[in-house]
Amino acid sequence: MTITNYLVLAAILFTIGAVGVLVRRNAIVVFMCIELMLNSVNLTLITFARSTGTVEGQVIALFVMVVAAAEVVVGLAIIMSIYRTRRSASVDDVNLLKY
Amino acid sequence: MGAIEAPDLSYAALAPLLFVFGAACTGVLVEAFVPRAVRHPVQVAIALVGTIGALVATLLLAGTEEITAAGALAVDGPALFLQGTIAVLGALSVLLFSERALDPARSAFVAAAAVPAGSVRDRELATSERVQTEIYPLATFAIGGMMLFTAANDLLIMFVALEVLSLPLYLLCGLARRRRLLSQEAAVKYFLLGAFASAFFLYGLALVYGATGSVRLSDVRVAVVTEGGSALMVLGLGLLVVGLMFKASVAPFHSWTPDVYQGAPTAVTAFMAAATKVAAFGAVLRLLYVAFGTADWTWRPLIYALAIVSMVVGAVLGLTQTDVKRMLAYSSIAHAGFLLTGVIGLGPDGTGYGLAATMFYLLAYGLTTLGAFGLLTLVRDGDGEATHLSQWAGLAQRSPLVAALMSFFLLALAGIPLTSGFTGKFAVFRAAIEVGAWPLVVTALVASAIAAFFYLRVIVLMYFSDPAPDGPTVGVPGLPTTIVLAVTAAATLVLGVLPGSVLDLAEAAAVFVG
Amino acid sequence: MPVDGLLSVTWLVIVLPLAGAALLLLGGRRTDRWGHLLATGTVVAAFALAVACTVALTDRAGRAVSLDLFTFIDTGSLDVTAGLLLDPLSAVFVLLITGVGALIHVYSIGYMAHDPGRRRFFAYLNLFVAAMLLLVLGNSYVALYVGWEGVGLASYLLIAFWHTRPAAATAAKKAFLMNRVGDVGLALAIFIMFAQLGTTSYAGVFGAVGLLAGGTVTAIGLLLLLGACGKSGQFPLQAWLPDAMEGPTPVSALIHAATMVTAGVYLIARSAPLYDATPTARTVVLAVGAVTLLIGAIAGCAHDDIKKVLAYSTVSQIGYMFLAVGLGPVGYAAAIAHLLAHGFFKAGLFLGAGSVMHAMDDTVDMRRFGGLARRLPITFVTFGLGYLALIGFPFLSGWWTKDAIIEVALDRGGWSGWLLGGVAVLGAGLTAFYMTRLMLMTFFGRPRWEDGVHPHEAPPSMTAPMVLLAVGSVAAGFLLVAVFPLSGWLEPVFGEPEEAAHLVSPLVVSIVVTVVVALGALTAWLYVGRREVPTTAPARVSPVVTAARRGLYADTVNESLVMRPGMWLTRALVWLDARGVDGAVNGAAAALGGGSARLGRVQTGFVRSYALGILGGAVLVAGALLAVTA
Amino acid sequence: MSDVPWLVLMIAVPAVGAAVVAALPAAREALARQLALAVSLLVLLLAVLTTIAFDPGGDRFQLTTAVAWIPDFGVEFALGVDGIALSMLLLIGVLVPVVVGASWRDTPMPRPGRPARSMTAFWAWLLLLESLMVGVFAATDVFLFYVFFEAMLVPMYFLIGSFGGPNRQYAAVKFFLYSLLGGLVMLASVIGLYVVSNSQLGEGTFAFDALRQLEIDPNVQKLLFAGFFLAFAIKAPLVPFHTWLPDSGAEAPIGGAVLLVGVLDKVGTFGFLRYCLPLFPDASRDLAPWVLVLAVAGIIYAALLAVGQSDMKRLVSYTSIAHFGFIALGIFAFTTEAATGAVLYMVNHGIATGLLFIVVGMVIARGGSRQIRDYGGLAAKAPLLAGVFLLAGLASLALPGTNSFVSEFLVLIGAFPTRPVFTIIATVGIVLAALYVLLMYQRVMHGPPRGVLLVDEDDAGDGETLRPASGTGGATAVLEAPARARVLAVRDLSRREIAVVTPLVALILVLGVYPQPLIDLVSPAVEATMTDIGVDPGGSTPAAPGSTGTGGTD
Repeated sequence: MTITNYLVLAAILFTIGAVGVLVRRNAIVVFMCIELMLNSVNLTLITFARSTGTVEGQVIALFVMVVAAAEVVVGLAIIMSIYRTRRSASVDDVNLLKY
Repeated sequence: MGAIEAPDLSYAALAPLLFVFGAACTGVLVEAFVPRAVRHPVQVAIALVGTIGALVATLLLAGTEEITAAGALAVDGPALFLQGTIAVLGALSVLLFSERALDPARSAFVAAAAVPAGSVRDRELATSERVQTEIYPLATFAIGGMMLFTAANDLLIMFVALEVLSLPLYLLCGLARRRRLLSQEAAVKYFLLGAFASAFFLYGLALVYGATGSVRLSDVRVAVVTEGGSALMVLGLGLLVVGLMFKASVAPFHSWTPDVYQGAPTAVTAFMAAATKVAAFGAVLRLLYVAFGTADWTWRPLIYALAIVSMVVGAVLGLTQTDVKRMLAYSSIAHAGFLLTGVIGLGPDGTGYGLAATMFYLLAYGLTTLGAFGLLTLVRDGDGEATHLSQWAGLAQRSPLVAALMSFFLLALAGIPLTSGFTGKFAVFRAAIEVGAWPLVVTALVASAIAAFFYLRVIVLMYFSDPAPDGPTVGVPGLPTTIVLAVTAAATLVLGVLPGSVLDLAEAAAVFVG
Repeated sequence: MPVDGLLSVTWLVIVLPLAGAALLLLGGRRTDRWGHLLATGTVVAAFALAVACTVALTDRAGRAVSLDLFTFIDTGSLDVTAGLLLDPLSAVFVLLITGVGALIHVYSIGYMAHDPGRRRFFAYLNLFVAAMLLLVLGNSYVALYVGWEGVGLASYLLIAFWHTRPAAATAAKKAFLMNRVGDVGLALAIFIMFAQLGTTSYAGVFGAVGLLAGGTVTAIGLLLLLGACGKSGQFPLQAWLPDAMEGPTPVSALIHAATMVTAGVYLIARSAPLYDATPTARTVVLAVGAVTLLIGAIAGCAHDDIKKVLAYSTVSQIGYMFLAVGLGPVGYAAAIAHLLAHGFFKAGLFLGAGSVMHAMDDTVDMRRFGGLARRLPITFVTFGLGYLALIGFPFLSGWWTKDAIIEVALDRGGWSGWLLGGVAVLGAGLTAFYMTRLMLMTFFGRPRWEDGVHPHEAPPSMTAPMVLLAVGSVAAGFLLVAVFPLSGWLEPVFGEPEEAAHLVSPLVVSIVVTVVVALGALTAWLYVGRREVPTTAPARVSPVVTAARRGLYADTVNESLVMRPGMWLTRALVWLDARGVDGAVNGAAAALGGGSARLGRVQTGFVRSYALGILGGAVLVAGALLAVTA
Repeated sequence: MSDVPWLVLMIAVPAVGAAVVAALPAAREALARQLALAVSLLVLLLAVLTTIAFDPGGDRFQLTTAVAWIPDFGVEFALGVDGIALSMLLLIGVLVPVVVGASWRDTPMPRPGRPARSMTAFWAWLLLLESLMVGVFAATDVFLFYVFFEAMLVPMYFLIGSFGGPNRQYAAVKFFLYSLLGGLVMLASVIGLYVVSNSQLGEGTFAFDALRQLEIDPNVQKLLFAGFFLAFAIKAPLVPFHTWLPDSGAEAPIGGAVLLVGVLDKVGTFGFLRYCLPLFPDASRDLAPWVLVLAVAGIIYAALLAVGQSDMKRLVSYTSIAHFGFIALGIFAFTTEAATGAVLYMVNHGIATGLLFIVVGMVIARGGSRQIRDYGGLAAKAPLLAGVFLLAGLASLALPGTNSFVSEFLVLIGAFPTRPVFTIIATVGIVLAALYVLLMYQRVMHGPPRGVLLVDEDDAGDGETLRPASGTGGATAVLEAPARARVLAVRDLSRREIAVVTPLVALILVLGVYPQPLIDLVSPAVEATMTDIGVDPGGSTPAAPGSTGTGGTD
């Protein structure tokens, strides 16, 4: 398997994530799609680390995971608070602010 | 097995960062151990010490040019200048946060964010004197992230800094005491879109890494010179730019700006509008000038286009806004466009006036917009700030001073001479024309003429129309807000009338290392 | 040649009446009591001074003094000096203006005795005299232009003197505007002189006429003529003069009969060196004179308003003068002579008319007069003499001067000579007709007065000037032609009058003319003298009469060709400016606003659409960059 | 004497005055206006002293002051005047006190159910405006000029916006945005100029004298010229950039209108002469025909529009547009005579139209309406008012003997040799000028009494009802006519009003009879400008072969 396959796979995953953000309503799911995008990037990084024969890629991947984890904490907190108020996690319900 | 040598850290050069992050961590500890009664003053004190200390440090460091932390951080002119700017804006924002005289409940921030909005508990908390103090460490972390952002000499650090500055902001946006639904909505939107955008940034990082085998800006430059811009790298650059432009709220990545600016607590909006822009543009400048400065053919057309789109969108959409906060949000989009005009002004091989001009503009705009938003917190009605335009009618008769101050800030934003706004515009336009981008400048000027209309509309309302009988009241600000307004107004005036010294400073600082 | 003694203060002639005017206008009510006396005094003094200066002028080589007073405008290569030129020509006019002016001032003392605005009236009158003097005394075309517009202003003020009457106000405006049209011509002529010769002074221009291309001179000549037509109520700008009769009668006498309206003649006579160089322009002058002569005479025949008749008569008489000056050197002297004679008898006639109106409670409709000879003996006699002088009764001034013009016209020879001569003779006949008609309707026949009118002779202050003018009307022609030939006096200006070989002997001419005049008078008698004059103008009349009554449709033409289109154009432009130009501005603003509102709809408030926007932007950016690199 | 910084004083004094007046409590209106009068008179004195200190034969720019301001941009706070600028300073010095006098009794337009507002702010803005106007003419640094140019908008904006007529908001915003747009486009050119100087002289500068030395590529010149031109064409309004003026002129309080049309708009024509011609000679020469088309079109077009106006203040504004056409014609005809005429025109128009506006304001103050149709027959009751009205009108139709004649005559006779066709068309304009002036005069002053000033016999007697409009906004309020009425209740000029108009009347007549001193003051500067664009400053040479003319000798 050449590295291209991995890159393409990662790209596909990234796209799936991005599209997911666009099509899914539930905030949690949207957020998960974003996580998917991040992880596809991780895959890309690992692949490049391999191809370029450097370690940064892998290190960065670790960083990304940590950051992602932090993001989860903050994100879920926010989503929870609004869910409590509105009894709904649909991102389409939050559009008081517009135009 | 050779011994692992620890990376050299020149603590002196990192002093500003250390101050702020130190303050932030201390803040967290304070939350844990200091009794609630005294937390507020303590937290404010710590935050101020951190930011002001950072400011002092940057001033002392002026002139240093070194790469440290194993090349991950560059402490150079631009970094220090922008860090100083952020420190100033941060300190002022902290002061705005700490205002306790205006809101009857003595704080603009929700007492307990976890309590569902509108619930019984929420209602009783809303009127209670209990105040939120986590905001200070959060804000301090954000400030630290921003300062790190401008000094990041390495895409990874840039990413980390991006997150460090974003995450606290997401939270801060949701902490308004009044109109909590809007506030929470702002937080959700900002968070989801911010995370989305940072994913793009990250993917761009990955691609650049793949193309050059490194995320160090200097290495990237070398690679660009040797291999020229490969498709992979250019794609990476593009995605990096997208991530940064999102933070800088440049159209077409601006869509979150109006909503978030309107929903967030005004003090936080002020902080975001002023400081975040500085940080984001700091990163943009460093990325484009240091990493891709030798391959400007790749990004110049892109930035050119983005500048025009941003200016036009900001100016035109601002015309029909009826909410002052939202209007200022669009104005900030337009200003992002003007700033990009300065970014264009990078001359051949690193010369050119663009860097200095943009940095000056950032300082000037940051202070002015901070003042403008700060002023919004004074005009209030039954439930919090009165930000609808109609409520501002005839304000000049209610409170001449506020009206005059607001007019002054608006004229500065419109770029009328003798205000900092004009000096800044002049600087960036000059930079752009020097590299022959006069069509861009003409567009910018027309855009600012259009934008002038909605600034003017507020002035017309305040002065030339009659106040509504049940109009808002103008609160008497406490010391903190007063200081903020005084400082920002004075700065706006001084930078307009006698900008010489600051311009010198910017020009002296306008050299990147690495 | 140094100017010393009396002549060096010639400027006083102008300054005296001007000072009078200023004093009366600024002095306000304080001067109400004695203002009119002061005004009259200044003019009389000016007359005395003028006489003295003229006398001093006679024993002076070249009979001319040019007096540079101060630098008016000096920039670049343009240097206009405010200066005066007193030479035989201007001297003659100065005497006429101050002389007749003085008499009419005296007359007005009585005429305006009961008018609340008497002070204002005298101030304007003085202002006019000053401006008119400047017009004739200036030594450059610019100075002339200044006076030219000055008299225009004075005329405006005086026509509109009774400004609460809409008719008066309108007439004044009309007069000023039609004059302005002429002024454009005059101004352009001056511009050409400067552009071509770099000077506007008489000396400079006349000295360099030779350098000008033929076309240029013709252009100048025609433009000057346009100016002259405006001022002198000549075709095609004659329509304002009859309306100008809305002004007080002394004004009609002084400005619209004796002096101002003859300024055109002065201008052309003064510009003789130019016209000598352009036969074309001169021919046009001839034509204008001939046409106007007839228009005036014809229109005069049909009007019942005594002042309007006299006004048309003035138009026609000035036509004679234009005809004369149009004939060139041979005609100049004749023209000036007729001008002076006309100044006397026409002023006399107007004053007479004024006296009649004074007696008839300001009625001007001759159909309501009749049989006044017995009630107003002095007026009748003086008026009669003026009348005889005008129609050219043998050995009265009109006879001398008008016959001279007719002779010169005939002497031109060729078909044009016969034509012009014929026109002139015909004009004489018509003049006799309408003047006789006027005399008969006014002084003879059965009284047709409105009830409650008790005619009474005017006070001496009014009759005295009339008498003097009557004397002038009788004697002037004889003196000017036979005793002190004017041609001789004017020689320094117009050069040696060559002794024309008469094609038709003067005797024959005057016999023919006299016969024609007699016929005209007889016809008039047949019409109005023999039978009863209806007190209202008959409605059913021949088209000719209708045309004549309407001044040969001059107003109609002006209105349909200029006024109405102008008004339409104005309305159209106002609309265009509001809707078009300003509309574009406001439209652009509105478009921006609309676009803003529409664009704002994109900001739907849905996170996912925002995300779409970001993704789209990212794709665009990536695509663009790839395009750049690839 | 010339080492005193006169110009700095002329800027500082009114600025300080403005600050002091602004600091006064709203209640102290009387004190405020007395202060305003005192300060403006002091400025007049300064202007006179400046003129005495100025030596017409001396250097081009005199009484210069130069202090480094923003060294990074090479900006200097550089002041200095040539004859042209000085004449404008004199005009300012004369007009402002007159305006103060004319606005003495003005009050802000009353708003239903609200207490009358204080005029203190009006006086403060007025003084600030004066200071900035002085600055804009005295600046010899293009950047400084630009700063004043834009800053000037603010006080005028507030003068119109808070003290104007019923439609003041629209007018104020339109005025501000229109001028701002022009100014911003000019800013592009200003920066461009700076960049050029930077590349040619090594270091960027805005000093007028330095910039004049630049050798700019013709195409670049055209671009830069366009930027400046647009700004000035909007300021001085040339058709078709004029539509803001009628609105502003009509809605502004009389005082504001006088300064707006009398001085502010002159910045445009001044700019043509001071900046467009010397800095971009080639572009000026190439584009002159197009400018002249605008100018001459404006003369006719605006005059016809003036004829069609029913609102006196709009009418006067349109006449000004026509006059600006004459000024532009004089400037772009490129002869010394015409340019001198144009400069004189700038001064004379300020005086004549200023007077016209003031008199119209006095009429409006009596009748409370701007509509011509609401008046009639005033001359019978108010002869002085009518007389001054007529004189102002005659001055604006350039009747010989009034100051305007000299300037209009110079413009036309000077433009004729180089631009005969344009001049001929322009000359037709003088007929239209007579038409619009006399139409307005006849309708307002002549004819039988009618209109809003007719009141019933019995209440005509006492003084106060004689001024139905007393206490209506800057003489701009609209008042509906009393129903049945019989006698004309109008007062002739009061002492104050006489004092206000007298200086202008005197100037009109004096400058009309003896303009040479003014000409001597400005012609050196004009000749210098002509030299800049490569025209023989000696004036046009006679066209007729062999004609020597009489240039300056006879």
